Amino acid sequence: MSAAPVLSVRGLCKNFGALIVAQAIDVDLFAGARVGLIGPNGAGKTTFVNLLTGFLHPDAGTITLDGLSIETMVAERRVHHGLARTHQINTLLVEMTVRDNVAIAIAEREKFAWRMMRYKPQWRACLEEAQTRLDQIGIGAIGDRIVRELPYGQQRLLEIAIALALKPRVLLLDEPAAGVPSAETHHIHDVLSKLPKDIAILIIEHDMDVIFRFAQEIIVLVQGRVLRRGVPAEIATDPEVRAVYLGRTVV
Amino acid sequence: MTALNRDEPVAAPPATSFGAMTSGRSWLALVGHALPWAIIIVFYFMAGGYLSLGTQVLIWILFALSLDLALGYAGIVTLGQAAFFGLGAYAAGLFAIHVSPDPILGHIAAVLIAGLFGLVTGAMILHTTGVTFLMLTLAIVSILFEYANQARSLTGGDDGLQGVKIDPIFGMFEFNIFGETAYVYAAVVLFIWFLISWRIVHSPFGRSLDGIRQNARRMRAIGTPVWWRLLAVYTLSAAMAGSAGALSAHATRFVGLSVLSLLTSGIVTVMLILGGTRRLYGAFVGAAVYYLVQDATARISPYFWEFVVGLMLIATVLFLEGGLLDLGRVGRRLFDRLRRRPDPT
Amino acid sequence: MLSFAATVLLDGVSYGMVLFLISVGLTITMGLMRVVNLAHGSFAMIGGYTAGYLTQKGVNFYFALVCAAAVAGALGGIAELTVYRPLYRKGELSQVLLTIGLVFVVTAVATEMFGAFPYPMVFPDYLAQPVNIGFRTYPAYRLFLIAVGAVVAAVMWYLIDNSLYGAKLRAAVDNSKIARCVGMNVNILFTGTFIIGCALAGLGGAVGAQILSLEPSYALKYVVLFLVVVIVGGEGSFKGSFIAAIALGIIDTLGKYFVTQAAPYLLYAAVFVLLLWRPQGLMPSKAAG
Amino acid sequence: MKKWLAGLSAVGALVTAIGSAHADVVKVGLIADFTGAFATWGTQFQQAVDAYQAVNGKSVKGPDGKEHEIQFIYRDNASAGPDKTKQLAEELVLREKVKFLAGFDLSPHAMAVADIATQAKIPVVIMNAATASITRGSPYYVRVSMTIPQHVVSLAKWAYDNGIRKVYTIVSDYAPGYDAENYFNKTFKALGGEIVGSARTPQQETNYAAYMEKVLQAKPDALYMFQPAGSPSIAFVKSYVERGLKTAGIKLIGTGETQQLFLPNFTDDVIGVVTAFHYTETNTNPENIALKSQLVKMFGDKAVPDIASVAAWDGTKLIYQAVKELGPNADGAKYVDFMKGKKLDSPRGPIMIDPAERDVIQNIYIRRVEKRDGKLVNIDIGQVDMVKDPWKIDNPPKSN
Repeated sequence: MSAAPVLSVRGLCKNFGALIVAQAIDVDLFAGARVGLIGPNGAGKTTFVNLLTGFLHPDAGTITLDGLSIETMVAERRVHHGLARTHQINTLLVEMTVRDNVAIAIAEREKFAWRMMRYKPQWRACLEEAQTRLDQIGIGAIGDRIVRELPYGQQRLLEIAIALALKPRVLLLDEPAAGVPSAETHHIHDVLSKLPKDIAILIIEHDMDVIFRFAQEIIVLVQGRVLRRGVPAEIATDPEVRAVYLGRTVV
Repeated sequence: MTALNRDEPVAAPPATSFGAMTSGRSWLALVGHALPWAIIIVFYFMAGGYLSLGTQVLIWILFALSLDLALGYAGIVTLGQAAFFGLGAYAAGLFAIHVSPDPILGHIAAVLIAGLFGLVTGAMILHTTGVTFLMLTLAIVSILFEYANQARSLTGGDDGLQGVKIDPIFGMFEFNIFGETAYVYAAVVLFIWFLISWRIVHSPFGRSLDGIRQNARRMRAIGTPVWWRLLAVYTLSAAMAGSAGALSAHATRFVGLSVLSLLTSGIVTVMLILGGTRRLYGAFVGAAVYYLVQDATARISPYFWEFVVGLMLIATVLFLEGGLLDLGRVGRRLFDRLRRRPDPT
Repeated sequence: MLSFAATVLLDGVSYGMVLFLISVGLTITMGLMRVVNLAHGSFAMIGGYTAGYLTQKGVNFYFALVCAAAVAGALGGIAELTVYRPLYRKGELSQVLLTIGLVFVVTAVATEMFGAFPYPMVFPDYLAQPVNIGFRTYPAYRLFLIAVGAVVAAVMWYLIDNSLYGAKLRAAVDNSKIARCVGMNVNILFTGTFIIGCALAGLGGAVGAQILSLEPSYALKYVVLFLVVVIVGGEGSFKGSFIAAIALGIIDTLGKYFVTQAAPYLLYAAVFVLLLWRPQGLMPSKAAG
Repeated sequence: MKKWLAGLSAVGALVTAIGSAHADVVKVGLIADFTGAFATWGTQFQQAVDAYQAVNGKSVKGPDGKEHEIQFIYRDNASAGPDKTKQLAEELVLREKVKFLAGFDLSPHAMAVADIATQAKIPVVIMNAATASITRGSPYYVRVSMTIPQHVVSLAKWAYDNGIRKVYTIVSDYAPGYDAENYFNKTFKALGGEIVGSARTPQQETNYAAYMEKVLQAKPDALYMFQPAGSPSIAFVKSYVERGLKTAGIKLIGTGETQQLFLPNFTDDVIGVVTAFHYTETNTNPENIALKSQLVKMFGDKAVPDIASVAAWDGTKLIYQAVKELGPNADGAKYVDFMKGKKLDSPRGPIMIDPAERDVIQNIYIRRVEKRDGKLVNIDIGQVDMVKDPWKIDNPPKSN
């Protein structure tokens, strides 16, 4: 594991009026890291992801991606620097086919999505790559389906497929299995376990089993503050964390 | 995977599923492409005294087509399209009077000016959305209208721009009252813009626009510079509208204040919606039908056409979102449903 | 000089009151239902024609006003139930188009029924005459406008701030989803509010008939004015629209007074700048913000 | 409603209808607004033409002794732009093979057909379009309506002769308004009067409070208005009374605002307003009686003749006489030559077509609005004989 973190966050702060959603958060993600981010509802997990990806702008703090400070960068630029995410609630191009959804992402990645002329070969390449990526996560069969008509579980997978298609170095997964019938969650977990080893991954998840199986390090977020961080074993046994999950407020 | 492959009936793919039209696999698609142009050509020989009416339709088709790019594909809900049409018209007219009577040069100038205006205004307002954006476009077109009304020395105010003289195209084909030149000229320009639009909407750029319309947040998440893309298409659409304006200025050798009116924006939107957005040919059907209905109903009773257009609009929004070009599919679905219904015995 | 200032103020406020009366319904429905209702002016026009027709038939003026509000409200209710309902889920475009369609239809019908000419409205004589207000004589009619506007504003104010209905309304405007979740019957709230809005518009159209004169093109002619009030005031912001309307009235009057060579695009230019500066209007309701 | 539905069936027929020109049919294409904001013009034109044809028959005996039918073909400008006018005119000329064009309520519409008229040699009988310069646009224009300066100059003269010295002018902010302002001020100053203030109001203005205040402070003898007929002029008069200008003794003078057609929409406030106009509906010329009775007979008591009816009546008469003289197939220029210098008994009184300018020369009547047996009417209180368009006098044709 290389010494310098791919993504390092220092003193990240954000509040909406009186409501504090991020309070001096420090996080380091190293290449290949698997970090779980847990915490009760409203702890600011998704907000944290939004801050990292630029859908929100922090009041204070720095975000460094490969030594490049990106906190002032707009969301779309950050993506091109290797920071990808999935959404807690499916955010897809529902009128398009599954394959087009991925292909467009690839086109953006390859920086020719602005082309109006002379694009045929590249686009064909995009479609082919898109197909292979769909195959990899086992939904190659539905490449021609319109997203709107897909069951929720498959849409969740598509979210991941798109994020991966961006060839990120850091991937932020916002509750990848949220809203999926438990009978189907194992497919998503299969996919998670097969994610490329070199990518640094931050995953938000409520299902503790998943987290403890998947993550090497766990960060517990409460009211926008890092309450604890450590290897799953410690976290599992930490009384304060338990307290939080039993719903008692932490002083 | 079985659990995930809960199969559901695959409905007819909407217009935005690409490859549907690009690969003209079915002969039907080919006919679909040939038909409109065939009609345009045939009309030239059949029209007689109605040729200039035909020219008007062609111009409005182009105008509606420009709106289809911005509104249909990129989902930019604007009421300000008339600003570009009018600007193009006045630019072409004034160019002919003050600079050079050459139609081609004038046309190019008009396109550039309209495009530039689109670029500037777009850059100012494209970060807003919804009603605010609507009002801003509305304000822009109103400002232009009022200005044109006041600046009589330049525009002739509500008397319109008089004394526009246009040289023959290539020094050969002159604009006369029989309007052959104007018709062919309009048809050719329309065809060029159509090819460009066709190319664009099926390009990666076009697809990203379609993506932005469906879910701008998703597009940002895959690294699309949304604002820039919108600005680009807005500018393009403006240039196209300007081209349509230039056509009308050249075809009638006159520019009336009405080209800048809010109503003009309204009418072109009605045409597009009537015909159907995101199909390019929707503009063709919409403009033609609109003109037919107006021409026919207006002769029956005062206000009848207003009444009918109103009803058509309501009906389209409520029952026929795909526009007239969608009738086929709607009909088919209806038919299927009827057939499926178990007979009541 | 003072008397001049007072006059301009009176003129401006009375004009602003008309705008307010008509727009207040629009601002609430737009804030509440997120419907770009370009047809709102039609309901004002319907009210105007109703009152005009009745007063010409010699019906008591105030009763005519009540009828105007009633008719406009009733038709509004019908429209809400039939054509507006499906709109709530659709985008701005559909809303704009359908409501414009509505305007066309109403315009056509109005012309068939009342002709293309402006439609006269008979006011009681004591309103038609100028009255002495100390420093000068002033049209009683405009004082009447101010009175009506003030009363309506006061009532609305009370309703929205202190009544259960108001509470629900504010809740729903701020977040209709949540309002639904907490089991509030939003549909009834919507219909009711829409009816009230249209009724007020009808009233405004009737009393304002002398400033915004009645003709079939009414709806299309003034819709921009109403929208400006709403957007500038901030969608769903009752106070905002009140301020916007009055301000608009005064500015308009001052403009006419000092810039006699009328430059109509100043209004639009102002709106343009303001919306770039505050895209959500002067007083955005929480939902809009 | 019913007639609309009935009409629907006719649509198909109309769309596919193909006009074929018979030898002995003289087609006249009449273009005007039948729908939209200016719809009344079209209807008034058409009713007057029908009335004339009902009285004088649908055909004229030409020099060849044959009866030639005069067939009017109506086209609706739908209150759209002049580009629409142009397109309709082309359609009429090329498709319907019309011999004359007529109608044109708005100046821009009339101007838009100049090329066509000249290229196709089609006489254009302008039945309203009042911008002075129009008739210079093509040698085929013949105007039977009026020009704004005709009215305004006469009014200014009358005002001065009747002891008015200080006038405030408020005109509507569009071309005719500028002509009006310009000619009134010029004439009135030349006579020695004083213009104490001028204002221009937006075309669709209906809230005149502020303007009236300024007038009140300027304390003129009279207020001259030029406002579009309909809501603006009605609101204007209302505001004039409300603001106490009337009680302050400021006379209100104008031109076309108080036509009989609009008076019912006014309240009694309008009584006493003095206007200068080329047609007083209550006059007793035999032609006027004929027109009025015929209109009432055909279209009911509600039918009121106005300048549109009168111009259409005279225009039709002019065309009838031309065909009577030259037959159905004469050259356009010949028809125009015939019309030059022609004198007609019009419902408005005697008129003449200026041989040089092809523009109408007519009496201008000074009228005051009064209430006679419960109805508001214009009563003549004076007249200026045979006024030639002053603009033409100020701008002699350039010899080229």
